[in-house]
Amino acid sequence: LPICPDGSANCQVSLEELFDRAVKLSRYIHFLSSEIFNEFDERYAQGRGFIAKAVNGCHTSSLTTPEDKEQAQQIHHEDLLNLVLGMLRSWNDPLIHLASEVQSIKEAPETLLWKAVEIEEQNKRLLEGMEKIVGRVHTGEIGNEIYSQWEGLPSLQLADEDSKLSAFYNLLHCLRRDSHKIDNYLKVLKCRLIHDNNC
Amino acid sequence: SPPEKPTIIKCRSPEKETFTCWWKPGSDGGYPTNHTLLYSKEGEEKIYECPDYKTAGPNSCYFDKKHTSFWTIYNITVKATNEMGSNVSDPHYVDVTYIVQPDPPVNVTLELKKSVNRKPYLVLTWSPPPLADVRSGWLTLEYELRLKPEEGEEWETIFVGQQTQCKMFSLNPGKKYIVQIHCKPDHHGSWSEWSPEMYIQIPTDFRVKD
Amino acid sequence: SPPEKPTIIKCRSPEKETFTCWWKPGSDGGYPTNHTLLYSKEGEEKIYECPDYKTAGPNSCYFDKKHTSFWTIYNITVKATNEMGSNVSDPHYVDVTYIVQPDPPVNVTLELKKSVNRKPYLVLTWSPPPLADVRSGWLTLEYELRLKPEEGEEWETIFVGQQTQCKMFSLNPGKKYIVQIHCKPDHHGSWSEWSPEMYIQIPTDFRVKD
Repeated sequence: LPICPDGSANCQVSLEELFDRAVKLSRYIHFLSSEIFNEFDERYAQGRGFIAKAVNGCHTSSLTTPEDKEQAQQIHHEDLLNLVLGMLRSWNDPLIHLASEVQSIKEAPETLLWKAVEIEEQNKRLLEGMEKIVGRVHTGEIGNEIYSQWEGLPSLQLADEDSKLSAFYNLLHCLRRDSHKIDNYLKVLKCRLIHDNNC
Repeated sequence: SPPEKPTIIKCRSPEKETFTCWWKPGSDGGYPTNHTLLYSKEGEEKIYECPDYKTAGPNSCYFDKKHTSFWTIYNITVKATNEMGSNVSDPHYVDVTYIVQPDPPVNVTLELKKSVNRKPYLVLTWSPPPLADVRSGWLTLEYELRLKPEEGEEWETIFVGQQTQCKMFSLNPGKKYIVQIHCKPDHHGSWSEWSPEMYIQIPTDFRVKD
Repeated sequence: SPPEKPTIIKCRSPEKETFTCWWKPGSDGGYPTNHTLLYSKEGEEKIYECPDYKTAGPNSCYFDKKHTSFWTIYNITVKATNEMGSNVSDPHYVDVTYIVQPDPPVNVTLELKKSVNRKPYLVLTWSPPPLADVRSGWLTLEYELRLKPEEGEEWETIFVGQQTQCKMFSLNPGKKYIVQIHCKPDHHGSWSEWSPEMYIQIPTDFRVKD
């Protein structure tokens, strides 16, 4: 398959290909997010009841995201794209700190650190891709307004080990949840925009 | 005496749109006992009662689409009450995203074919369970098939990802094989039951020639 | 005279994270000639220069993770310059997803086994190339194996999808077989080189009894 057979006239990655890659990447990021959550949960959270505290919500709770199939299908695709973009941006900062703060956890295994670094890198890569997709799909100006500030760094640096681990648990629980949302919404968008809801 | 506290056994969603929970009553303390399922949702103080005790049969609560939200933690308890008092189960935390167990795949077909260079192979095709809406992208299923010679002991399982067909080359000539398929949501949830057993007789000339 | 225009021969990514391009210089026109690789990205006017001429050896440019994007098409040219002038290659367009060529599979093992009813078969197992294995969810590989009797002419190739093991039933007793495996990304990209040749002697009593 020659790339750009007719020279660089309209030589670009197609929207379908952009979505294919975005879905594959979001799937990989969620796979890693589940792995790092499970690994942390097994090693540091057994029997400590962190789940009960995790229900205080995530730093992205302020973003009203679809919570069932109907909502996901009724929302306009530009709004859903903007939401995905906003969620990815909102995770940029916490992921940078997660990758550095994980090293402060007692006997943190190498795999925990590697996954945190890999998730941070791939999240940035997916953000780049989503900005490209939004640029292609959006008719109006790309709104930068969707963003949810994360103020969790101090809790990751607490002296009290239990509180610190609970903060990590909450962050990883939210990462697993939000990366799953992003993966799900991208599949819905791809089926809608590329396959006319006939995936 | 007051009834023993019930135990919530399982919650399951078959198609990532609705879900059901089941509980097991404790002893009724010798008096007629009734059960009430109560739940609250993450980030809300409000306590709700089970919307439908009927649809999924005894000792169950069915949450239809309107009452089912994803990526949010339900805190569910069941209260047993008789005239002597009541007792409440331990809380059961559920995020419906992680309890999806689909029904088995359907329309499974097996067909022996010969490739261009006369090499025989087996083609399996199947469809997602009818309840599962995979077209909209809301639910994505992965499949795994297993097969073994009829009198064999050991199943061989093969993961085939999101495809709904598979070509099998290395099969034992002259053997009769049993084939089954099951499916699972692409990230979380559990495998469906296996599809009913299907049989295929591999002809003796199903040999890989020199 | 000015140097002849160079030709970009190939660009390859081993794991969809980085990529390298190689070029072949034309004649140098009798004067010391140096080469500069320049590239632009789809939809951008900006021209960038090769970030690393060293890592991948002479006449090459290595793009590390930071410089590798697979959301865009690269328009790459190589300019040859000497004191008499310069000449630019034809543009070479690169979409990183299409140039993924993994390294061959590793840890290939061959083992003769007997099934429950005494029927012998060959079991092959292998592992993904180390670079790809680290990101197992990111780069999904498919495998194909080929085998032929040592003195035979024609290879028999078998596509095994994403499995990392395969059972071979119908092999000729007494023959010595050569086996190799290669892999490719599940969508775009090209097959790796074949793994090194491995040999297996099929015993004479390896008859498929009826």
